[in-house]
Amino acid sequence: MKIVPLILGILFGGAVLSYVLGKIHVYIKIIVSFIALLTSGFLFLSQYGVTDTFSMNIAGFDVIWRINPLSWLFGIMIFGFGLMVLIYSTAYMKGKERIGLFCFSLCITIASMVGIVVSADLLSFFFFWEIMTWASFLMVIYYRYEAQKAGIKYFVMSAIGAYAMLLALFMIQAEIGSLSFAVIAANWSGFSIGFQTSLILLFLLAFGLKAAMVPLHTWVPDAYSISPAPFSALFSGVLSKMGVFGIIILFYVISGGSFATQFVTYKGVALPGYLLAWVGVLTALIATIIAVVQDDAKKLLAYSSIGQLGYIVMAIGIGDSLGMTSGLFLAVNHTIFKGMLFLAIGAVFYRTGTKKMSELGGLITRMPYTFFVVLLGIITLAGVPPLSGYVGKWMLYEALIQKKLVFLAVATFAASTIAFLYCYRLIYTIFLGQRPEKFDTIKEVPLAMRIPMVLLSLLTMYLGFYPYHLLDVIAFAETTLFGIEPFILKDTVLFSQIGGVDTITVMSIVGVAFVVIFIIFNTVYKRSRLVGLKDIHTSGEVPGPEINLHFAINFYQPFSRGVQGVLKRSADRAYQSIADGLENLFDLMRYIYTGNGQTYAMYVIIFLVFLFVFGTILI
Amino acid sequence: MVYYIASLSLILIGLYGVLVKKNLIKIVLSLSLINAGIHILLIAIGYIDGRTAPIFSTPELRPEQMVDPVPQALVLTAIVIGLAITALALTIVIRLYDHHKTLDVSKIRELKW
Amino acid sequence: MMFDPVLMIALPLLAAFLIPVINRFSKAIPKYIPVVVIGFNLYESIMLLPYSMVKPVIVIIAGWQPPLGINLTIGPLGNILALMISLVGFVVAIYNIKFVTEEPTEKYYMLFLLIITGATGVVLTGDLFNMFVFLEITSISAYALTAFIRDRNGAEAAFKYLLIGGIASTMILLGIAIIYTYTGTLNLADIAQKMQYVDPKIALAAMVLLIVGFGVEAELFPLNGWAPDAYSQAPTPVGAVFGGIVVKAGVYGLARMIYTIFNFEGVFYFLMIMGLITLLMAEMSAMRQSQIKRMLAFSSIGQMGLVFIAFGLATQRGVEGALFQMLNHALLKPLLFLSAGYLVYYSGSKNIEDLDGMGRRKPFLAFFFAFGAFAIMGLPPLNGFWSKMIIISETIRNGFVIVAAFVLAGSVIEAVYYLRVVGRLYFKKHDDNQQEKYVHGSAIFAMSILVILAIVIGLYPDLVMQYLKPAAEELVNKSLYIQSVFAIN
Amino acid sequence: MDYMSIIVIILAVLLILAAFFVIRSKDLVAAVVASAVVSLISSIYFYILQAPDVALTEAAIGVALTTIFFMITIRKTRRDEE
Amino acid sequence: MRKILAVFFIGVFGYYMLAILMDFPFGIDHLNPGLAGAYLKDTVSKTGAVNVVTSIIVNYRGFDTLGEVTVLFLAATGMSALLYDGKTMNRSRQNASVIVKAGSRLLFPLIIILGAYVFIHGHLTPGGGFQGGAIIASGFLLMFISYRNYHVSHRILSNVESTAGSVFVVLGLLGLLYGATFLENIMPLGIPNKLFSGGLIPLIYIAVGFKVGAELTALLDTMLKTVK
Repeated sequence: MKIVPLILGILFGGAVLSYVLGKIHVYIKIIVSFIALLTSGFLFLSQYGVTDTFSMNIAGFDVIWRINPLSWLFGIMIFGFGLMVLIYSTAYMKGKERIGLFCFSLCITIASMVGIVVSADLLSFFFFWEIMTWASFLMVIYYRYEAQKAGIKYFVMSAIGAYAMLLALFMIQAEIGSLSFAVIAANWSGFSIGFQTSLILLFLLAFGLKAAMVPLHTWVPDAYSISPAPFSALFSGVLSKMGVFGIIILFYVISGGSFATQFVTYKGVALPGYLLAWVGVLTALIATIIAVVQDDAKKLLAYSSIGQLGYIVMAIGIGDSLGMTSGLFLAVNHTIFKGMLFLAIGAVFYRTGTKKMSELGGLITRMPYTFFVVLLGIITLAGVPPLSGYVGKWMLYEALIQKKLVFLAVATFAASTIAFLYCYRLIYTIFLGQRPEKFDTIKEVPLAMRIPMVLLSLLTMYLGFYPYHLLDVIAFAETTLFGIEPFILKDTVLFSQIGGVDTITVMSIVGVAFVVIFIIFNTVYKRSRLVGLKDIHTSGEVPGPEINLHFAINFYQPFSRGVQGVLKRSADRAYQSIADGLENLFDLMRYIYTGNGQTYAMYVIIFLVFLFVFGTILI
Repeated sequence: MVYYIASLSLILIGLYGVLVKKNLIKIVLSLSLINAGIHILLIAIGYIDGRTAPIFSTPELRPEQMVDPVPQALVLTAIVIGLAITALALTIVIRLYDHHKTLDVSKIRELKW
Repeated sequence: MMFDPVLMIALPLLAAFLIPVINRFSKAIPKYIPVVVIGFNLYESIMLLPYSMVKPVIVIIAGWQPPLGINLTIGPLGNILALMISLVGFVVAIYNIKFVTEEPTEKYYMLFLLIITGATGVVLTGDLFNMFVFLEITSISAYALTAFIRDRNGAEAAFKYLLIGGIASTMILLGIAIIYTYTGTLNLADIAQKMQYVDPKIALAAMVLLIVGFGVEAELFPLNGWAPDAYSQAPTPVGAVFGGIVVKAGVYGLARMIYTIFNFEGVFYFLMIMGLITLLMAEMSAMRQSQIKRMLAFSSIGQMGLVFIAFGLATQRGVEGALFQMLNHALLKPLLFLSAGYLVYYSGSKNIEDLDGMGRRKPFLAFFFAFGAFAIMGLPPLNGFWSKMIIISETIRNGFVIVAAFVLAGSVIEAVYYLRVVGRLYFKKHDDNQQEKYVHGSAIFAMSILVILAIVIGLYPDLVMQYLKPAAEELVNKSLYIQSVFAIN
Repeated sequence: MDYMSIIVIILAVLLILAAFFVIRSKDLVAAVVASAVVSLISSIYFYILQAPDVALTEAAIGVALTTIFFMITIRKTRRDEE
Repeated sequence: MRKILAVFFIGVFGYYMLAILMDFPFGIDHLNPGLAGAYLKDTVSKTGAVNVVTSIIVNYRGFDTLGEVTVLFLAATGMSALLYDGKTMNRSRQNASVIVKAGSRLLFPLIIILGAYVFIHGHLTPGGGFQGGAIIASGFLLMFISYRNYHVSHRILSNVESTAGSVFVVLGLLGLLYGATFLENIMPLGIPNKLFSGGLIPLIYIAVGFKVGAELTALLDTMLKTVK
């Protein structure tokens, strides 16, 4: 028995089995899902460095599955995070309706993502890609009534992306007669530049959609915010990484890394990569700005995800050893901290029933665990020491500086800085400040929800102090797959061409400083006074019942005013108007069916004569 | 040759009726005109100058003296099929008239677009 | 155990003839007769598969060798289509048992049996005129069934159908006349053999007439004006039969003419272009339909457009894809129609707007509909995926990237309008003040068969691909077909 | 030009005229009668063309039955063409 | 507008058809490559029928005829289904004059006998099941016209229809039973030009005659009886 089909079989079979058996009792469902996930996860884990290729012919297409170091890296991300989400949802979804559907689509999504990473040919890649799309679609529409618009938007955009990929992959097949990555990589440099460009564009349309590249990101905020919290975490944590994975596949696997020789290069970066990097940084900038003005916590996190994915995409676009390493590291990192944040916000929602930050506040005393998780999450997000975000950011800046990509570096820096704003907004409006009275009695979330959050927090700390295991795996993937010179590691010191950093030292110093300051603030300077919600200054305005003057309303008002111009031109609205226009155009077409039988008969005769005439001309 | 022209004229006149006449019964009549035209055409195709009908009514008749029997068989079948279509069409016309109180085809277009 | 394949036509005819007599004794028995008889057809066509795959089964009728008498030529293609037809017929027959209450029911069952017999005859026969006769059986019963619910719109739809169908049948007859004139034979293989000596100008005329004639049943673009009306006004199971059976017979006729009888290279390009236009027009028209069955009709036309595109490729794999798509369509469109039938029945309205909240009130039906919609969109791991893959890959392989791009654009449109309906079913709130009506077990059973088959084929497409290969070969390699018919001489 | 072909030509003219009449006539009954004439002439044609079987069929079905069907239909609907 | 379009396209169509027909001279012998020669040569010796058209219809292309009968059956079924109203209607017409009544009384048996003669002698003389059936139906038509309340039991008609149709199929199946093919002749051919010749042909034609007669009568009756 080959190991890869076994893993996929367990996963998909487990999903179906849990759905079917789950009809008996809800626990059976959860247990079956756990068993499936754990067994296949351990099987997967054991495949590090093993290349076990499985191939078969199905409906005349060759299908190849294998696990290589890159897929191992992504697979472990999927399994680990999937497990966390599953644990979390046992508590989160308890007593909710349609748990069967939830569990099923969660498992199918995880399984299909594993399928994507183990695929070594484009057809099975596409196959699992589509399964992932519909499985996640089922999740987006979980809250049926509100979710219709978001769901359809997600599905249709995904379909457009997927069909673009389909077109590209069959164009490749028509050219070289195979869909296997290896064969494509061997033949890629033989393609003409125009052909390559069209392939890249088509693939980027597909992957960019999932990786939420501007301007393909419009489905993200709606879909992320409307799906159940565990699934939002999965969406942002790993599902979006599939887009990143696809971009890596496109840029470094199926193209055989030949862009540098095929295209013009700028400062050592091939043109497609350079453009991709700009798209990435623009994504980061725009999304970050929009994130700042969001009031819905999940939407904020969604935009923040878009922004973070922008960095990752940029890093991959730059794509030498530092860039790739930082990209992959940031990807893992993003999975962890965005997972933490989504789960934590989900926990808040679980207890308070609202995602609106303006309705929350002062939860720090009621939900301390959650507060700490969010705190660690935003620290990682901001990329400041002592947590793992710092390492990724450091490598990213190093890569930019080393390539002397000044503008990119400046833009990245700007985006990172603006990101502080929404980080602060997130933690402040929810956990600090005054607490509305109705939340005075809420409790911390159940254990099953705390465990994954805490585990992820511990992981981000660990990676911050000691990123070398992860970097080893990344380096292994890079050397075996892309033939990129691995990034230099010496003991606990990271080296680039312009400098190095000893993570343990940096992290320890900053960590100790953090703890010290924390203690000082909580003991020596504890002079703050709790203020009631109603006890606020209204600056001359008479507070009426219609004006809710909670501090979190118009939180960054000056900033919002400043970026209003940007926000007005939404890509979403542009798509909507294009879609409406097209629909009206299509609607005209059906007027050909006039309803008069004689007209139809006339069509028949016209068609007949047309055939006669053209046939005679052609003979 | 006359037969060809006659049958073709029937077909074309019938087609004109189907495409232009608004009355439902006229349309059905036109359809049966087309059919009649095709039947004449088929029989004319099977005809061979100076030969007799394909019936060996007397033993002296030789196969070489007979016209092609196959088109005749086909036309027989086709006539019956034509009758069936006509009958059904007329039934539907009666039904349509019951509901719409008109025989104008251009006024019976509730199903459209 | 295999019986003489001619029973696949003779038995249903006998049963149809006997139904009025049986009806005198018991009103209940006629409902089950189609199930039994078509079940026999299903059995027989499955049993035939191993034989026909090796070498076409030639069934002599009345003891005369092929060019002389009529014979059934059951090649892989005919057998697969017969299997498809009897499968759909069987499922719909089961569905009928409880669903059809419109008097006179025994007449309904007679017409239903005959429509299936006619289609089976079209795909099995090896004689051009016989094909015409069976096509007429199919279409005349289709006209009658369209108007079976004797309401305003049913009669209107039936008249339109009859008008266009009548013109089509005269065109076929004219084409047969021309073919007989110049080849002196009516056997398909014999015609195919002799056609090469015929002046291309005349062959073209015959082909054009036959394309138009079969194109009407096959829903080729400008000839498909009847389809939306007939689909939407006929009783629901009949809509399923139109999509699953009648159209297939038309497409078979068209393919047989183009591939086997005539040899014009250009017609394949033409077919592809017409297929593309058919697809796009249908998908665009389906976009804003307000009636669910009408929307499904346009979707059916669109699927046929895809089939035409694949047939237009004229390659082995392209034809395989076309046949696979036909098979999938034959499974899924009935599923959609049958579930839509009950949805319409429960909501009491044909409009999509009135289906709000059916997902909660009728979970099974809504599931079946959603399943069919997703499968027909081509989502893996369901069966629609593979046929779409094959067709698109083959289209691009032959250099028609633009065509493939348009097909995919059409698919996006398809996804949009199907999702709208599914969205209505699941996402809209509806006050549950209607009294609950029971969904009949037989209907659920019938639809489950289709769902299971769709999943099985989706997971293991080679199950059918192995049979589609020789079937496609039969079309692409016409000398094979001709030889096999005359080999018994 | 023998005797027969003159008859044939005259019949052809009649046939076409009758067909025109079918199309042009405002009175449906007259149109149906004209169509019966078409059938009758084609039946004669069949006889001339050595197809007695077909002639008999056309006479019985085309001339008699089809006409009756049309007549009944006209009775049940309306006689004039709107 | 519609007229101009129609005339234009029909004109082009007619031109093409005429061009094709011009290639095929009228009345020449073209039997050699086709089936017709074979049919003419072998019919008498192999089927026992002297009317080649009948032998083609019933024997060589008997399957077509089965289909044809089915089509007629379908038309009858379809019509009665479409005109079904749940209740039987009486024909609301005046009686015809006495002369017509007497005449039709007189003619009716003769017409029936003529019809029977035509279908029984289908293999010998022109005519056959369809013609005979149509003649019988016209006999009934005469009665319908003359007598206001002339009643033919629908039950009997449909029983005849069903039985005759089944007999056709069963006669075909007999061939299978005897180890031959469907619709194959399993009876002695007899001496050509005698009534009892042609094997199954007369039997099938009798069945067809009954069936067509019953069907057409039923068609007429249904149409006459419907509302209005």
